[in-house]
Amino acid sequence: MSTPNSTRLLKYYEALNEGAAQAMSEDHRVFMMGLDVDDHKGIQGSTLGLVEKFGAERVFTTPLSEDAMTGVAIGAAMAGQRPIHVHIRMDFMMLCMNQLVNIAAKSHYMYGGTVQVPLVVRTMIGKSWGQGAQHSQGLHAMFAHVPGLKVVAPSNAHDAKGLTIQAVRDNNPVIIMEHRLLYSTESYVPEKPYVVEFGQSRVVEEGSDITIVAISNMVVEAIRAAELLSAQGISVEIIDPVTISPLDSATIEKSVDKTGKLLIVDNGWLNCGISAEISARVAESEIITRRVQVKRLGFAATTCPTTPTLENAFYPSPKSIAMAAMNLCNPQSSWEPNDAQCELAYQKQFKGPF
Amino acid sequence: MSTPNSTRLLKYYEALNEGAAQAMSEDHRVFMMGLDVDDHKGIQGSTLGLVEKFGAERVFTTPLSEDAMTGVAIGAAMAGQRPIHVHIRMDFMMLCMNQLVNIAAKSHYMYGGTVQVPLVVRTMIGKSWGQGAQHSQGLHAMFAHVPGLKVVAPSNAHDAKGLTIQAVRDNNPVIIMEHRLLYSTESYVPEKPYVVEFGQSRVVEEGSDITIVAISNMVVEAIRAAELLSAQGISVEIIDPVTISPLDSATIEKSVDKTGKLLIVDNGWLNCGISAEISARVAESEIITRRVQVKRLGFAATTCPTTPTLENAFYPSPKSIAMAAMNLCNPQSSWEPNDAQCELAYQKQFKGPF
Amino acid sequence: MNESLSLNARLYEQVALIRRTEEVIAEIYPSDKIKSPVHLAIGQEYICAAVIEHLKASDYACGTYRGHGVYLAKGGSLNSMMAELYGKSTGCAKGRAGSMHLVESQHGVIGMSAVVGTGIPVAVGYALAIKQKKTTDVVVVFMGDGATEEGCFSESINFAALHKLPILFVCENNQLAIHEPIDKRWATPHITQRVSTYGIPTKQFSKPDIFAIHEYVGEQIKQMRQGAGPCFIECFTHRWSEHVGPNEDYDQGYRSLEAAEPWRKNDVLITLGETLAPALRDSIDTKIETKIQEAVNFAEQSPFPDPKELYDYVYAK
Amino acid sequence: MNESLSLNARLYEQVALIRRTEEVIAEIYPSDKIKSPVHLAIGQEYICAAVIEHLKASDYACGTYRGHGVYLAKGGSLNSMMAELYGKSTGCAKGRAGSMHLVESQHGVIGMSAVVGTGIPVAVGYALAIKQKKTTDVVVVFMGDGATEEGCFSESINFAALHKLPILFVCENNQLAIHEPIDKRWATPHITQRVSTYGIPTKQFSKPDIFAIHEYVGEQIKQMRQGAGPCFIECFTHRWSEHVGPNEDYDQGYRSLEAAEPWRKNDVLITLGETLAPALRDSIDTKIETKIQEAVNFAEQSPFPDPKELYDYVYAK
Ligand SMILES: Cc1ncc(C[n+]2csc(CCOP(=O)(O)OP(=O)(O)O)c2C)c(N)n1
Ligand SMILES: Cc1ncc(C[n+]2csc(CCOP(=O)(O)OP(=O)(O)O)c2C)c(N)n1
Ligand SMILES: [Mg+2]
Ligand SMILES: [Mg+2]
Repeated sequence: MSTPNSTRLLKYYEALNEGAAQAMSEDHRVFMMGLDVDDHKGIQGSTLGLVEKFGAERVFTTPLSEDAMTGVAIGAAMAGQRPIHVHIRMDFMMLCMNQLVNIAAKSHYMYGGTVQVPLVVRTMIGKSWGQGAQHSQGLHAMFAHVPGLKVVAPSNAHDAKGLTIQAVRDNNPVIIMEHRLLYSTESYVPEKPYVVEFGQSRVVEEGSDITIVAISNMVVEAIRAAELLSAQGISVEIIDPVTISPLDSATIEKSVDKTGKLLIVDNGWLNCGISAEISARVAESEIITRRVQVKRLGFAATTCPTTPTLENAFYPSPKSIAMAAMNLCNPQSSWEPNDAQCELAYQKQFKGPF
Repeated sequence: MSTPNSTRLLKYYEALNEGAAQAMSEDHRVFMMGLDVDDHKGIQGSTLGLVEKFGAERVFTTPLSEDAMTGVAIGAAMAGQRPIHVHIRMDFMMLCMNQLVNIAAKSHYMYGGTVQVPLVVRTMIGKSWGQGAQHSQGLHAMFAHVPGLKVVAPSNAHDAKGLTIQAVRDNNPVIIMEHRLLYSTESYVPEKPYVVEFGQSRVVEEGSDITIVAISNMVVEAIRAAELLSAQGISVEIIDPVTISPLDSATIEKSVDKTGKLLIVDNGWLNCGISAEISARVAESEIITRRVQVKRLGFAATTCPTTPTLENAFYPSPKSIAMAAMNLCNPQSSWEPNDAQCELAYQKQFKGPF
Repeated sequence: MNESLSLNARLYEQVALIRRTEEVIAEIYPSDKIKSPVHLAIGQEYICAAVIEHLKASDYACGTYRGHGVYLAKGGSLNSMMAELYGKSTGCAKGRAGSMHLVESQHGVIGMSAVVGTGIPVAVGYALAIKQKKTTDVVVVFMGDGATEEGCFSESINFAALHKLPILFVCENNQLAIHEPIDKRWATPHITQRVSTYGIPTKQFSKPDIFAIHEYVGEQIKQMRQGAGPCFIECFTHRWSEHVGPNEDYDQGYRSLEAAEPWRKNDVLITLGETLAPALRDSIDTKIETKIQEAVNFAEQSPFPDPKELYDYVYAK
Repeated sequence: MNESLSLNARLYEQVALIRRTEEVIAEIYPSDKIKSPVHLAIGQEYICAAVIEHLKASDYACGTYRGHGVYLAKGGSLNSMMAELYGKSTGCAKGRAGSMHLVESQHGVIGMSAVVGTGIPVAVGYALAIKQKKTTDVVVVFMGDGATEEGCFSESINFAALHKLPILFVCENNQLAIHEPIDKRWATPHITQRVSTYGIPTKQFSKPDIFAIHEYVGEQIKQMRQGAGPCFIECFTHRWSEHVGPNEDYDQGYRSLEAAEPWRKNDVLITLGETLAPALRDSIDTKIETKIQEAVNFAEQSPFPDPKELYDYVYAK
């Protein structure tokens, strides 16, 4: 992230928590609702202590009624409050699509600018330990498809806090897509409230041979892949879009104009995904002057299986990322990183199952 | 369509109707459910007479309960029946996302191949006469994003019938995306049951200067645009993917390898849409050997407004398609077709509001 | 709403305004000047008139795509509504909404939705905001019988009852969803009894008795302002027009004029009008005609939005 | 299920098999060999045992992510289930499902879902298919108290009642959704009363009385097979384990062991076991231990799926 002037290391879930707490402190209209936000686990720690701090009027669980509760949050937002609605898995948001797509996204426009929906939806992608088909989906593309919604995907603790605060201040519905495997990762996080602006892609690492655009926790995997590639003499530029929608593609296009090679690594399916969108923007770019080679990686075009042998093949990994990048840079190469080098970041940190 | 050996002209809604009737005649497990399928309007004629023919056990309306009714259709399909579930607008399918995405799409895989979901979902896109924000959406990209679902989009009466029959015979959940403005269009439709195979893009018109891929009713608009362009000496190849997912991109890639120019015209939003996917496939193509220029058209990145002046600007039209194509072929040209030439096909045929 | 009038006159004025407005809409409709699907509530206006008579300006009301009456009763500008139907830039949503998504935030008209049932939880959200802000405002949300079949109806009632939110749910039961009769959709007709199991006051009105509704709702809203929590009423009623469009459709075979007769004979516009002195009634009628004519003129003379405005309001600043 | 045994013995055998299987799962769990979130139903087994005892092989049952008991009671293979938990290719879903999505079509075990409530309408769909096929089969669908808050619950009950479908809805009310107590989620505790407004038979069981449940359900299912339509029962119960995972969690502060005592003291496994002759009981117990050990061995020795199989079963042929 952009040289944060802090020496305090915070975990991702702590940063989410601090962001919400500060947003609630600075604006009494902010409240938080969602299944289990007030229990002793506090959404893996990310909401822990908030009910004690702000009271049960401002931090409360809900019935298992995702559809209506989304409507309630939207209505409260229209009436001037600033709700944060929390879902422990993105998969469950399929129950909220009607309210999000047909009401939240459209109200400001459909009502001629007379209504605003300052709603924040926090949602988490699950992975590993057999979470399987219905606890693993990264469905950001569906939301990015719809004008009126904003979608952000913090890949580190610094962004987790800054995007939370920005989302609460924004006057539009914003979906924050978090990742379970990032919850225990640490970065430098300033103590004071700050925002990470929407619509600005970040160059995470500069490089000259190939551009890798990575989404959510794939940023972490891409960084590991870049290490492997660097040992092979390949210089990788890594870009984290941060905001999935509205997307800042200019930063990506500039990088691709330099490297001529683009690997997009998504934390979701490829078909009609954000990886397709990025590729399409590059194809239509007015910035890029050279011919570009493009390749996409993401979830396999299957449902997510639970068993580890299949699950490993389902996800992009530092190994598959590095090999795909190598293939773009040097199609003749038969290089394959060895398995010890490829151990995934999360394998050290995450102990499942939820 | 592929030279149908029939001299019988049928309207799109009649072809949908005949396809369903024949599918129901040939297999007693097929039944149809959905709001208003049995009333005197019969989903704009497309289900008229079916309840008389097959009885109220096999053709029935439902409560306004899209979520559960989708689950019911899925369960019946798993139990060996072959339901056709009808929605009068695609927008309302946002209420069905959980069942479609988390159950229908995943069951065959998640249950290790032991369960099948031979479900057909018919759904219509609305347009014009103030249908507005919530009666106009083409949300096929969301469904195409999810492995396990199939999505088809008949652009003419011939395909409407053949895809319906194929969808019923297919052992997977299939979403048929129809278009209100196509309902009164006619084509040659054989009387006997026949199928239009999934996963085969169709070259609607051959040409050499530019490839236009068009979705759903945009095929009609593209044909009109091609007429305008032909008068300017530009030869257009028009491709109708027919199946949105799984997409046959090879046919598109071959065409693009010939023309070097690709205009994709969708009946939906661009961001993470099928137009992005097609562009991305072209970028990663192993067939295409030359550098390609690509441009996308689709819904404006706004909510659909009701008032005609804004609505006209919201949709691609023969005029905007022709001008975008001209711009790809000849960036210097300032050609603009005159308005009389550009009258939309549907403006002659469709009398709103629903 | 003219406060110096008697209750009867005030209610009459409201019912008549809505009725006449919709009749004029139906008259204009064949001209294609109104390029918006219109769902008329002719015959049903007495419900929103009775209920909303109890609301203050700072209270909220939410209707459906059949929402002209709710909009007008809550104080929405007739000019802005008519212009909206015409797709003009002076419309309440600047031409982006049409008849199905009326809104007027200054008068507490919550934006309406054309996706059945979706307005219900949104209205509950307004009630939640009221509770959080600790004011004594209330919300009324109207819905059809069909809307109660949507899962979000049950979810919304439960949440509102659980949190004792200041909201009145009004089910306008015209026994039809488009052309589908209620017995093809409801397992039993016991909705009011069902809702009462959530521990909230409920009442069913099987006749078009505007005063009974008015009285009951008045008492309930008073208690609601003091924190009593939600309430639900079901009003049987009859839709005179086709589901969407300007005409009647008793000739279409899905319902009979005979079955409609008891309702049409007891038209509240007439029964209520008969309680007024003819002179008063005439003066109200005249005022209404003028007002509607002004609105039509306003709509006709207003400009269409400039196509360049297409991208306005996608995101709030 | 051994038909030559007495009812008490048959029910005991079922409860004991489920209990011991889950206890063994809990024992193995810390080894990380089971790479799947497990939701144990220890203490609740008597409900599915009592209900499913009435089902034929061609009938259907649908559980939830907490579905080991439903799967086993309906006749699902223990070997296949254990292998599925281990992620092995011999699992009931070939390693693609884990504990949360058990299925066994040959024995009428409808695929279970980890998205709360979604199994309810799917099960109703099976019942619709039965009605269309005109057989006398029935469906039983189990759900937690939390699931009844989802809109699809109300929608499903209405549709099943409307079409008189052969389905029994069983609400296992353990008063908890994860850690959230029911009074933070339900406006009132009157669910059984509410469901009866759909015009179907309902009954609430507030005690762990396996015979009362068994008897009532038997009568209802008999009538259901003759076209009587759906039925709903609510069984109060208690979850001994944490929501997900192998441990108990009374020390976590969100609930107390004291409140649990009445339930744990009246553990059906014990009260039912006491009605059996000790020798019979021992022989059942021994058989169960052998069966479970065999299943564990089977799971351990089975191979993992080959990564190449990843793309199998995306689409049915
Ligand atoms: C979710 C959804 N499903 C279906 C429709 C199509 N539709 C529009 S109005 C309507 C009937 C609604 O009936 P009811 O709620 O009783 O209201 P009424 O029209 O009788 O006032 C239907 C099914 C819709 N707009 N939204
Ligand atoms: C739609 C949905 N929302 C939330 C969750 C997270 N979740 C998993 S289990 C559970 C509690 C369900 O409670 P209940 O239905 O009473 O069943 P129990 O676990 O008590 O058996 C929740 C909220 C989910 N899986 N699906
Ligand atoms: Mg109605
Ligand atoms: Mg429970």
